Amino acid sequence: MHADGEKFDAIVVGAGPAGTTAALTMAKEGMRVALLERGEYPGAKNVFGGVLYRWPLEEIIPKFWETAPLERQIVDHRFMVMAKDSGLLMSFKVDGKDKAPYNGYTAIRAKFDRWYASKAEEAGVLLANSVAVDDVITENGKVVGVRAGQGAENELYASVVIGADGVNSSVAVKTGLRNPPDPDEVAIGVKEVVELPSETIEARFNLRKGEGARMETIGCTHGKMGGGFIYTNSSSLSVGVVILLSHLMELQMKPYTLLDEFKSHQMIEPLIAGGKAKEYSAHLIPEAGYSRLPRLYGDGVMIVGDAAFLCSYPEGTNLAMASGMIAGKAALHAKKNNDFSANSLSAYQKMLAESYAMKEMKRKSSSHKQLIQNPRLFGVYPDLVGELLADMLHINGELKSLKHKRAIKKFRQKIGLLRAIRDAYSARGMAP
Amino acid sequence: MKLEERLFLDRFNVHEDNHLIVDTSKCTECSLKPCTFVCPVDDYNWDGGKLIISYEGCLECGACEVVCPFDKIKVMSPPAGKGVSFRFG
Amino acid sequence: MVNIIVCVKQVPDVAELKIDPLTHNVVREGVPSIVNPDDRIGVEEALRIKEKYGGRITILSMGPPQAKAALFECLSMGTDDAILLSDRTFAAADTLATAYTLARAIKMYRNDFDLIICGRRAIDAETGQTGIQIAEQLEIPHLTYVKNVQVFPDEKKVVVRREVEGQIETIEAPIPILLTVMEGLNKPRLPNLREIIKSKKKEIRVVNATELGGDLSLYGLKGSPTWVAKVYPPPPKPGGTIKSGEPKESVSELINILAEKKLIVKRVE
Amino acid sequence: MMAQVSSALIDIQSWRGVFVYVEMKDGKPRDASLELLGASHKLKESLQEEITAVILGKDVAEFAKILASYGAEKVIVAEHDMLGHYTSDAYTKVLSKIVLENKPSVVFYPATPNCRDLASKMAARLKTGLAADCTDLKVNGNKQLVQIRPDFGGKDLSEILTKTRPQMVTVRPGAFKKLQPKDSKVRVQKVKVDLKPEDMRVKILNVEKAKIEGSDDLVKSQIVASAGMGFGSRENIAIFEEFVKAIGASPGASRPVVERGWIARDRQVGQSGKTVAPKLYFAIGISGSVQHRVGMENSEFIVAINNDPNAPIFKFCNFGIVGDLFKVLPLITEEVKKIKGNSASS
Repeated sequence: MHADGEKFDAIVVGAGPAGTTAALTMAKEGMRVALLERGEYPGAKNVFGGVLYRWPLEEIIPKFWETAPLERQIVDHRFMVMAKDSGLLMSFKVDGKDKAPYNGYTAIRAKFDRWYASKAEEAGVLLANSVAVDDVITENGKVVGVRAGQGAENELYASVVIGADGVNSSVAVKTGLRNPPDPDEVAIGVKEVVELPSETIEARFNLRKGEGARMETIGCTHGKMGGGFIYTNSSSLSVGVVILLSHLMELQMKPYTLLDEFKSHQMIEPLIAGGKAKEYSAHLIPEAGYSRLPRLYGDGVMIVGDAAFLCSYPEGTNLAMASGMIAGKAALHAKKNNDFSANSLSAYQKMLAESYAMKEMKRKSSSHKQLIQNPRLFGVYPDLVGELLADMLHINGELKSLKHKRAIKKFRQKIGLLRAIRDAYSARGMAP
Repeated sequence: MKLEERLFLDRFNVHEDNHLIVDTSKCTECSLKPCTFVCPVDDYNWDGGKLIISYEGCLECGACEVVCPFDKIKVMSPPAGKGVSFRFG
Repeated sequence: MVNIIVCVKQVPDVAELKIDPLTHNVVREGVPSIVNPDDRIGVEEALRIKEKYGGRITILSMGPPQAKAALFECLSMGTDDAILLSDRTFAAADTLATAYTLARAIKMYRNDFDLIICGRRAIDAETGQTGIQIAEQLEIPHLTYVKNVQVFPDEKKVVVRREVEGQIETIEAPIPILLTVMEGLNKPRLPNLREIIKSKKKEIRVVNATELGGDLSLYGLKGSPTWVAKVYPPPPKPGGTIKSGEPKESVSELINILAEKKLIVKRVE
Repeated sequence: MMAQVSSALIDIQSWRGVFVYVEMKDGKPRDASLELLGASHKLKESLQEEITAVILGKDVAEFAKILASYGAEKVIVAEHDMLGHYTSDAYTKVLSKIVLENKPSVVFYPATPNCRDLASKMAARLKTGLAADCTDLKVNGNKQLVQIRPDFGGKDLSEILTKTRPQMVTVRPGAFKKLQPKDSKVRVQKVKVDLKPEDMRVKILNVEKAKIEGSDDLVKSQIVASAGMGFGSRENIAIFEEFVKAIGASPGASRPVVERGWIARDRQVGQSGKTVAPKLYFAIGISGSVQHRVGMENSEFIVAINNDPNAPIFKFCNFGIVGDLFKVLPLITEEVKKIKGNSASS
């Protein structure tokens, strides 16, 4: 079958955080691993708007913060409720200590992923860029390799294939582990990287040198599920908007129109003013949640990270890395027993279920469905908050006590107390 | 900012073959035509009863494939590292 | 058997270079590096010749250690080995010093070559001189602007079609020879997965100035008869004439300008 | 391998005079060479050196007079049957001998394909510097030639100095103007050419006119005209085609036009399409987005027609007409046909 083709212990498809972690975990213990990346370099096809947490990367590369290309340590967590012409900003500052390690960092994917993959190479992983895997090779129902184009010269064989090929994963779909996503299972994020001097960023976000802020916003998606974000990098801001695809279809709007609206809002515009756009990107984000997680393994195959829909706001990267690490461990175990059957690899899903990452995901997304179906959270509440506060803060000779009464009345009309309590409960999944 | 200015920010190593595989046989039956508005770079345009597809500025997000009500869009990976390359990402 | 050396250069992707609007300087930071496009055509042509007649293809380059990436890319297309001449002493070389360095390496490490293939020009400096000057250093003939190559290994000759200003010359030349190739000769292949994996195990031989030996004063800036005294942004183009009145008048003014500039001339039948 | 000559060994003072290499094209000295005689005169004030035209070929002595009329103070003629068609071997052998005997401080070549070939080989043989494709020339206080050339496709200019002699330069055609020709006395020196068949290592078997294939004409043409979305529909492209035919341009198009299938994909000009730099470029109904701009901004003369006065194309064109292209373009077509003697309208 593959006389002249070389056989690896494992092929990992995709050199993002999940794939590189899996490859690194296996190679460290002596497995022969090929890591295939479709971009020109790891990170070339990736888009990030989030925080890279210390856990679990620290477990894989101790003291990674000393060498990894990181942007800013996150000390300021901001949450904003936005209405058309008002905004309420909450800022919580913590962890502003003087010394590393910090709990979380911003990172630029193209730099970080490249560095991370180079660590895997140092551990003996064979990294091949510019390889677009579009299919798996199966024999008697067992996955034995991958295909990256036509002909035998584009086939590669291994005992196990780990699909870390992102939300549009071919490995997951071609092995039948899951279907391509439905519009209510993925959100689209559109993002701009806006360049600003680091001092300007620090001044505008009330930060000390090197410190960073993250800001999440609701109320900028026309009442649909989604939100806006800003993450501070060293000398740029990642500014973007995310919206559930099925909701974008209902709005019949272009995603970049939402981004334009967000950027021109009075709460955002001064933060990015004078900045120079450096990049425009878009990506899908799994929003299927815990209840719709696919089976994560089969005969000779496992799927990790976004490919497995393992993503849960705002922890995408650490969930990806955790799944990669655990899949890697399952593969090591399988290698030891020389058994790469589904039964053997099921250890991956079991171990993952016991992990912090998965338990967190379960907690957050149990309310996912309610969130999707609740238009109030992303539209009515933000608008109401804006309206009430505006009324309250507008001094026009009217007594505050009258305003209070009117506010309560409005709140009752528009939402009602019971519903508000229920909404608050369902929104707990939004809590970071 | 205009879309074309946005696209100019990105690095594209355009492959000569279209990686957006679209079967347009159902387009006339499709009333919503979600591909024409969810695409973040306007790669799909309905023009005089015909779907015009460009692929040079594709950000490879895959939204078009997900939203097509008739499952007639397949986004392939441009081969050999071609297509978009994010320098920030 | 045909032994081929392909000289390649790692260049910034010129299409990605942007001008800083304040300083008007070219911004090189963050610009990706690529294999010079004409050189890639040279690699493809070498592979096609090897597929027909067998032999060995060596990729030769001079550049910083990062240029290894370009050499790996050439190896993943299916070439056999690669040599990178890398040393601070080689830096800031003009075409003559570059040609001297490459020619010396060829003499030292691959003197059994039949063909040397170079791209017509690199997209960064666009001089198109280095290949020719390597041939002169090695005292072998060269042909530029090559659009088609036929090799006759047994007769130790090549028949080459060379395209210059709308003319095609068919030329017979002896082996060994240096050819500079250009767009239109072939379409470079995409590396396949198996060759990519194989290339990862091939060694790139990195040679420094001491190892290459010879007179160190002939390398790099020291060995270069030319030097760049100054680099600056081009002056802004003067604004053009914009006409918004009666179309007839605008058109006749345009026609006058074009006729004056001899951009439209009376056709001679 | 020949050893390099260290620059310190060159006695710069002993190299005097400006040589202009004259390339033959279509049986006469090429304009680009005459332009270099013009350039030499411009530099004469600061250089104070004699201007010599050097012409190689089969029967070329008769052109000495013409060269004199365009500014050559002396003409060196080398005639030989084996110089009938350009080959690096024969031309380098003859020219390097002439240069070494006369020791000029400067040798100019037009930056045409064969001259770039010849100049590169000459520089390697004489172990001297060569600045390629210069667009401007100056002389500094030390009477050194300052050779100005574009880098990175024109995004930068650099000034090159040469330590060795002669200072060799290829100069882009069109960078300088020819002088007004006037009858002048000239010294003609005929050199004896010593060429043997074994000097020619390559053998020219055949020379023919190249066929232009596919959209090759686009990058080679002197005139390119591109259509943009301003045409509004496929049907309206007809008036574009008529214009293109009349003026003898290669047709190009902006990306959206190509996407809509109005004009073939291989005719797209700009990023992800072709890069052109003709003498004359028409952007018709094209707004001038950055993507289009990178594909044509190095054209020598850019004409833009657009109904939107704020279109970016008007910021970098040489001649812009703000107006309805359906009115403007047929007028241009008509005028062009008049000039060209109606021959294109049949």
